[in-house]
Amino acid sequence: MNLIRVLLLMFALCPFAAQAQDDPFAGLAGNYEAIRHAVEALAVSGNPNAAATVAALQAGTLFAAPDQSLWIRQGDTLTNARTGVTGTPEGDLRRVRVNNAVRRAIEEATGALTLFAPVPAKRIKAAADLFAQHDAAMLPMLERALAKETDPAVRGAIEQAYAAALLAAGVAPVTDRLAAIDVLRRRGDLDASNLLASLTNQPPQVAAAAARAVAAIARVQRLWALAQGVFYGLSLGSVLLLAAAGLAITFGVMGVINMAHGEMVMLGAYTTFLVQQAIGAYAPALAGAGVVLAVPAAFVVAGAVGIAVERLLIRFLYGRPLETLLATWGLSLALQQAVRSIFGASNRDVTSPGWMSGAAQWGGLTITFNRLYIIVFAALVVAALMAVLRFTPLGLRMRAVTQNRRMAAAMGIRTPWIDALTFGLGSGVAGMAGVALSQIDNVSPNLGQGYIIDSFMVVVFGGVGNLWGTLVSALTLGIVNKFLEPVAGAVLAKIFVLVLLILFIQRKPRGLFPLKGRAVEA
Amino acid sequence: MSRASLTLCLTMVLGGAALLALLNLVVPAGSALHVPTYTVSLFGKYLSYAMLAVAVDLVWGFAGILSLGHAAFFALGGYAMGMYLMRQIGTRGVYGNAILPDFMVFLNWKSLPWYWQGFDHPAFAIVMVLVVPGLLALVFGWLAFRSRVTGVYLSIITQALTYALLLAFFRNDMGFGGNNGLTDFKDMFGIPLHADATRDGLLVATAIFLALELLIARYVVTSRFGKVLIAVRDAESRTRFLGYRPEAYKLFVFVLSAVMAGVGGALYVPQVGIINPSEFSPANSIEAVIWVAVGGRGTLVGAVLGAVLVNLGKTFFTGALPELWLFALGAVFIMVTLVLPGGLLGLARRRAPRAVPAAPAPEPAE
Amino acid sequence: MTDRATLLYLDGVTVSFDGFRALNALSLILEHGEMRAVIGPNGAGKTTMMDVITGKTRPDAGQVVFGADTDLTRLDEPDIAALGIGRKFQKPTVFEPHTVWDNLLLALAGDRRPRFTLWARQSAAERDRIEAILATIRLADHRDRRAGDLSHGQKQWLEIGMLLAQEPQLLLVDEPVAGMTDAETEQTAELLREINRTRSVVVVEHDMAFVRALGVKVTVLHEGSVLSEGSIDHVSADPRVVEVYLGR
Amino acid sequence: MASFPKWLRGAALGAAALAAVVLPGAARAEDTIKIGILHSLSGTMAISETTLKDVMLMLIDEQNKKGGLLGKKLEAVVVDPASNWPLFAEKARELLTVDKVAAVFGCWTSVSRKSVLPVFEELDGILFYPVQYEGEESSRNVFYTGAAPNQQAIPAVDYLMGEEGVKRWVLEGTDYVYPRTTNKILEAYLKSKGVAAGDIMINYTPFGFSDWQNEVAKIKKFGSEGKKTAVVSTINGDANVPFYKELGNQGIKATDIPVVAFSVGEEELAGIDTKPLVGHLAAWNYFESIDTPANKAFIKEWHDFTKKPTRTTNDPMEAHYIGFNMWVKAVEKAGTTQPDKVIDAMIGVAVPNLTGGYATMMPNHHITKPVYIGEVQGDGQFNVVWNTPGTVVAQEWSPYLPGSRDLIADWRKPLSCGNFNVKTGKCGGASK
Repeated sequence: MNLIRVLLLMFALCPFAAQAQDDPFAGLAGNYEAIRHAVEALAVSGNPNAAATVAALQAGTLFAAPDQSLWIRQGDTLTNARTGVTGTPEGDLRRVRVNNAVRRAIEEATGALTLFAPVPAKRIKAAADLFAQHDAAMLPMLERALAKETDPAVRGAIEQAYAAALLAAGVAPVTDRLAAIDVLRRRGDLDASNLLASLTNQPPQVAAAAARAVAAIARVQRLWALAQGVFYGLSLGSVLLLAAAGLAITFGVMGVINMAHGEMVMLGAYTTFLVQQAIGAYAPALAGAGVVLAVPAAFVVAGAVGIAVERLLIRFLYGRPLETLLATWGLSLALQQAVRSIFGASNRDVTSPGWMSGAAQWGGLTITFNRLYIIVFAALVVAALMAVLRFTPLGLRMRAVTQNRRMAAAMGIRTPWIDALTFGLGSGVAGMAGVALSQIDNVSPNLGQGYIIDSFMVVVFGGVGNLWGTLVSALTLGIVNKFLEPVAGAVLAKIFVLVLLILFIQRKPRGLFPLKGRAVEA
Repeated sequence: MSRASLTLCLTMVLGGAALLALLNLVVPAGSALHVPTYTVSLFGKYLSYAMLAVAVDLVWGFAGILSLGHAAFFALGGYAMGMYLMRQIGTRGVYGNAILPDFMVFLNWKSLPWYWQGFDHPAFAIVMVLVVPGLLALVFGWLAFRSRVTGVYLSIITQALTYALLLAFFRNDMGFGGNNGLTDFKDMFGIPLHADATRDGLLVATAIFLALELLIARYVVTSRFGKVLIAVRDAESRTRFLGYRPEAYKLFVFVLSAVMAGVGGALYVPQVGIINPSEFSPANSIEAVIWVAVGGRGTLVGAVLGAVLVNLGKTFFTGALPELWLFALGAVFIMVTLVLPGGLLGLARRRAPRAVPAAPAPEPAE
Repeated sequence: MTDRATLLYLDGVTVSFDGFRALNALSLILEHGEMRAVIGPNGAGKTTMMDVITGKTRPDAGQVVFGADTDLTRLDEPDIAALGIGRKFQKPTVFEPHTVWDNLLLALAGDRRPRFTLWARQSAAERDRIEAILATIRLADHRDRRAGDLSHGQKQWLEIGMLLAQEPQLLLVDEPVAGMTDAETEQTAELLREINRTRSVVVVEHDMAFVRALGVKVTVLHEGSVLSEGSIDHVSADPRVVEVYLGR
Repeated sequence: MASFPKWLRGAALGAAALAAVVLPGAARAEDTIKIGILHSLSGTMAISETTLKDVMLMLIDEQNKKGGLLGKKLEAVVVDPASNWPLFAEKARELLTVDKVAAVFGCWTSVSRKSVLPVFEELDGILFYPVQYEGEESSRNVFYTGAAPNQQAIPAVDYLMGEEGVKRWVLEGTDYVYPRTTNKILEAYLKSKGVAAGDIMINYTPFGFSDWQNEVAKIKKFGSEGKKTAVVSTINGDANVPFYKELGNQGIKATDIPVVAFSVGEEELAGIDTKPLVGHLAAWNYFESIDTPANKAFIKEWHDFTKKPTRTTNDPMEAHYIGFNMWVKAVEKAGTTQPDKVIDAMIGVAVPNLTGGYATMMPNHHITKPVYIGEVQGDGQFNVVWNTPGTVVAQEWSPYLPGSRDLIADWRKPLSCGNFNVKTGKCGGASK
């Protein structure tokens, strides 16, 4: 309920808070236009019930009766917005609707005032809002804020807002304006340059300075754009990597063409959904950790399915990769339809936890958290996989079996069991990929279909049986794709990438990092 | 593939088609023997699928090339035919524009793109039906076989090929009607498409082309060329040391098969009345492969059998038990590969040893 | 560079697979009509040598000259086969689904291009040739059997027969008697001598008895280069050879 | 030789399957009126179309409870075109010739409609098409109960101009015919309203597009240039979830750059966490949240029928509700289910819609619809913030497209023409 605090604070500060209008509430029963003005009026009316009313309006608990009286609903009790006394209106109530314009009005009213909120983060946010508004009327408030502000970060933000407002006002002495332009140039983002570019009828030297600043900002922005592209590429690459990592095991190491790989990913995504439902039902406190808990769950589920598939289907088809391809394709069809019958055809809602939504602004770079975490996650998964293959007994046996099955068997390794585990591992990894994908894509029966071809491309491009290759190729494809997109458009970019891949495989049929010696061969 | 089963297959295809056409045309609608036009165009569709299946079998069964992109050639042939049919609509389109197809009018294209030129001439269209798929196969195959891309790798890049085409044809800027594709055809070679007689004619024509395809395919695989091809399939490097150039053999048969698929597509389009990018979807190609597997790989006749049976199944399931269709199809995939690698024909004559890794080896012609 | 009598001339041929040197500056000269036995422990580079000669593997250094002045390192398998170099693999590889007859038919010297084979009809000459070979390799009664159904030894012979059908100037034979009965081994030695009357032969073998039975010049390979060369008695007397064979 | 058993097997299988294909029609009794339901139950479109199959079953069931139609019971014939366009045509032909259905309710995508259109015209069937579409079509055999662009897109744009004061426009769509046409219309409309070409950005992405980083960044940049900006989204089905997620993550709030979508309804929102999307808009002719007795009743019935108290309702469902009731009324009026008579009887039929008004079948075979603008709420529902005062008549031929400017459709005799050119006074399109 900091809105209330804010409003009260404001009454203390605003010099123009004194003259209240006749009935600031009146507009609330009218159209959006009227409501918007009412909100602005209320903010400065000093009416004790204003805060509660605006809060109710924002929360959608404000109702209007046919007789224009306004009521705030809390549970079953109705309170008259004007008088603050509870009662029962005659005639049926209609909710007072809010649209974006009104929301903006509310935000601005509150936004301006949080400038004095105790929490620095809030003050910075407020300053940012004011920067966006760059409204000359705010200058006095900004001056007051600057005067009492101590936190350097917040100070910076407020200075920028002040500079913006000052330039917009267009009355300050030239030297101040030049200083302001300098502040904006140092801010150096699009908003700043747009603001500078929009300056009109300025004295020549100011205009010149503004122009120089705009140019400077443009230069910086170009570099940032490059960096941004790389980030996009990495994040796409990491998604591809996750989708392909499991395949790098099943296809790369075992040489099994698992067309149902995508469905393993899909199962992982649905597991995430189930875990989330379970948490919602039994341990709402853990809601934020749902995704984390889903990772092992998805690994186990997909892994188990994988082992089952290997035992029941694939082991009968070793040495017949093309038949395996067909059988697993059939499996993928069945799995899709099964999920469709169980969960229904429509998408499932997997909510991203708070810590995974939103973005960080780093200079001109927008880094969305979910993407960032997925990049990290992909890195971890691949690292873990490599560790397993290299350092664990299981990994040792796997490599032994894949390098020389008969010899391995002779050494007393139970090759069938290793096969099952290897396939399980690959599928499990696919499941974990599903958890990540559930954060950025549809959780629907078709989820897997969208990634299967790309995954195979990644593995083949990287060189079968070589995790490093998979890593490099995934990231390369991601970045190439993202840098082509702006130039060629999304579709053509993808087509180009595919064609390039086809041509590349002609050149190097064994991929970027071909496996030396006995490679996987059909 | 034995001569007996071939002749049997040919008689069944040609005779069956003729019979259906007759029952549809001659027998009055009331009678129990009457075959509804629906069934006629249904079987017309099956037979054009069968042409695709035989084309797939030719490369997979005899050259060991598992193409997961063969539907692309089918679709290209279909588009070539569709473009011709589109131009035939002329002023009967909703906008009555004599030159531009409807979709170009309302996306206000000003003039016909160059690659649509000439498609108003049937002869040109027919040539394109053969040339376009053939050319693509030639270029793709030349690149792939020359650099010895084989087995799974080949399968995967063929899939990438058809996927790329799928994306490309979805683009409206390509000028092929985007997702809507080409449809609302009026007539073909001046004959109205919607007349029953036309449908019967198309069915019979498809049957005849399928028979031709079978005969050509059979000649190829039983010739010395075919023997080399099978040798390449089972021991490619050995044939090299004998002085053969496997790439040349693969390329020839790949192009031939692509052209056959193209013709199938061209016959398919007028019978189903639409061609659109989803024909390029990898799933279609894989489904075509399973038709072959069901009938029996490397038997040509089996391809026809498989195509017809699987599609009958599809028609039946999607009508009677919609929810079960994908389960059924999935089961077919798994069962065929697991328990009858020889396909139905393999079941019919237990010649192929269960263990042969490549596939049931086709028996030589007697 | 090479005199008239020389058929095959390897000079300083080096092949290495990431780090490991399979062939190390190997030099070897083979006369017209000569039969040469190549022996050596595992990994001595015997098979790699054959790969180089038949164009399967490109050497990193050195040259391989066939006949007067054809540099084999520039050609690929089919070209080299066409030049008249036939190869028999360690593991017999025949075309399993085809009959013995068809196997030989495909091996017969002649036009290899699709445009020919597509229309080719079996000529009387071809038939006689095949009959002759069938007699030589003692498979006349098996002509209509699937090659896949033949016994191991029979497959070995069929493959040799296919080599003959190619009418090569030079035969490379890799472990022809591996897994053969003594009787078969004896017959095989006989067969090779017979072949050697008209063509040059290089035999790679482990089986000393067999090599001795052939009674020809022997080249001992070790770690990718020639260790010793000469008659079987000479090389088996050579201390280095003894060291290599027994010292391990 | 061995081919004999195969011959038997082949023949047997063939016969069996053939029977399976042909018989269902012959087998059914004739004392019912059959209604075909042609919606994909598998494949990519199942996500949207399955619901429509269910709602049709509900409506038919309900009608039978009321005693059927013309004294006969109604019988639903459900087939699955499996999101496969040629299969749509095949199934349509099956419904009309084998099952002899009186009317077909079906299709979602434009391509499926285009695929079946010739079949319905050839066999003179009746199709009710319940989804908003690009217009530019009017067939004698099709009744379009979904919105034409002017019944959805244009009012939405008007709202944004008026209420939100939007000056700059991003037209973001999936690359297929509906977005292409709608955006062409909107572009022309905006320009006619004096919007500069520089203030319109049109962008297309493929089906199922999932990595929106670049696109959203582009939108952000385009919107950061001072003027109030909005996105008009014709993004299709599956691509929406990742799009909105990316919007939320890149911090684009509805108060900064509102997105108004034409293909996002309650069904789609069910798959998204809507809290970051509050305030984004959708334009439809129906919202589940609309508070009328008729709608309340409909929703209750829906929940009872599906036994899922949370299952949402959406605009195409209402379209089927209206279409079905219109057909029933027309059949009663004509006293027969004979297509020709019903088609003539349809025009002018008016039935109540679920939002408290009436829908009338106009001579152009499109219906009159009210237009609602809804804002996404935290609970996955829409809050209606604006609606047209009355109902809007569909412009099946858009006046904003050069090709169709002069065309009208009027299926009343004597004109009965789907593309009458008012300039040339001839039926048959824009031909000179």
